[in-house]
Amino acid sequence: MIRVIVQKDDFDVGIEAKILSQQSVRIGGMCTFVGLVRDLNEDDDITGLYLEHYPGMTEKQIHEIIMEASGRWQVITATVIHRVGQLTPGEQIVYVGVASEHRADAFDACEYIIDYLKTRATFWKKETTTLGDRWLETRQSDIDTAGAWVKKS
Amino acid sequence: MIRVIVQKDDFDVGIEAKILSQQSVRIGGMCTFVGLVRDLNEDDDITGLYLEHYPGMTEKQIHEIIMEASGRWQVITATVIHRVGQLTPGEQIVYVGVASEHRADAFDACEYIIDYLKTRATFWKKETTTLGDRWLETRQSDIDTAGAWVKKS
Amino acid sequence: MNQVGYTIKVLLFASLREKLGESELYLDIAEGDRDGLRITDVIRLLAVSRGAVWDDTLTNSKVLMAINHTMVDAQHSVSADDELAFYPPVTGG
Amino acid sequence: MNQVGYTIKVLLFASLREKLGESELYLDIAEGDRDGLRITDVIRLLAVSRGAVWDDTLTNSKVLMAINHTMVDAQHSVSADDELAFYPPVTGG
Repeated sequence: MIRVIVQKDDFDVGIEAKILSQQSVRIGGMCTFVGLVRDLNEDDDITGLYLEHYPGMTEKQIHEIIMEASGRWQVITATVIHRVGQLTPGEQIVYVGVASEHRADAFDACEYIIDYLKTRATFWKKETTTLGDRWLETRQSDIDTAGAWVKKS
Repeated sequence: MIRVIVQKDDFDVGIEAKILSQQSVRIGGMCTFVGLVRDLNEDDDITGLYLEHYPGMTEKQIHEIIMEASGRWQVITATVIHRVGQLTPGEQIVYVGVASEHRADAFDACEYIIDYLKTRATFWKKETTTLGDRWLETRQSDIDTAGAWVKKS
Repeated sequence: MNQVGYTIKVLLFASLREKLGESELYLDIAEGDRDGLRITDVIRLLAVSRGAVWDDTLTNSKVLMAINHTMVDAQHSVSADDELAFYPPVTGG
Repeated sequence: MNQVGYTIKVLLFASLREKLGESELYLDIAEGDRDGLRITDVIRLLAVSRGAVWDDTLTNSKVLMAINHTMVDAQHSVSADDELAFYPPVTGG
């Protein structure tokens, strides 16, 4: 089962883990990633982070990324939750959870999904810092990280 | 902060995620792995799994594995919880959580810890199946997976 | 016979939305402009009705485009009732 | 002067514990056996006091050993008050 959710509200990783793991008795391992708002980005003091997305397109893209991962690794269930709106440092931004029979598949699929989500899904972040607001630019390191999966294939 | 716990009781991944993430404002990502009791191991019907460990040595070994991971990747906080005693299919066995500034470090350290935990930490599993009880043997695939980290270094 | 009503829905996101001051608009395409209409033509029509800043902003090589939720390039054709979105490079996750 | 009391704590785990029927025992080492005592010697002493099955079981090449929570091989020396553990290959995680 694939779940893709874009929402303003926070999520509960405990509840999400239960939903992921209870889909099948074949599940042997779950790998999850949670992204958080840091306050040390590029040395300015981040006071907040505003997230915007493209309703409809974003969800479709995340579905596509999960389907790609499911084609490369054994994925029994996968969940992606991405928050939008105003967030403060320490808050959760994104949840990626993958359950599989074997742990290596769960790790690889989970990392693939977050890597591609960062470079392909239509989300935009604006940082509120003590120096003023600014829209973030795509990190070259994120583009390189996602590109590395192509070489691994 | 490093937490290593061996216990009979189940664990709550939601509570563990909060403990992991609230140690530092520098944390940008958390990768967690949860291992579960499957019921399809080698085609027999598993009715239960009994886990035994070597108190004192096991905890020391897990600490060592986490310290090795911390030397290779940036690890801000790490938690390992491993259950012992009688478990039934679908139950959680092991939790590995790693928080870091950057997601690649969190993924690599988390996978390193679970890979080495499977081949080095003094735990033993006995399966109760419809064909009778049997102590499990170390999987060659687990030995190979852990060995692959040496080549990557 | 004339096709009655030929409208493109245009969406703008993030820094483009803030710079151009609109998030969603409906552009009526005159009959003479409908044949072989491409995104580059839509940008030109937006600049005509709204000012040169639209052309300057949307022809920047970093601007990305999607039609009906699928990424395309500026040479892609546009049809009636299409949803055309302009947005900067993504920064989610 | 004699050293009074020279005892090794021996632990057995998992299939070894079940096969040999003991999980924890204290082995007193006679004065004449103390010098240069190795794990191989301890196994021999266990077989003398408890039966040949101990020797057969613990000299299997798959059996692992630890002294005071550190893995060692069968040639490792053993001292008074050491905790010596025998166990099969691990299967945790």
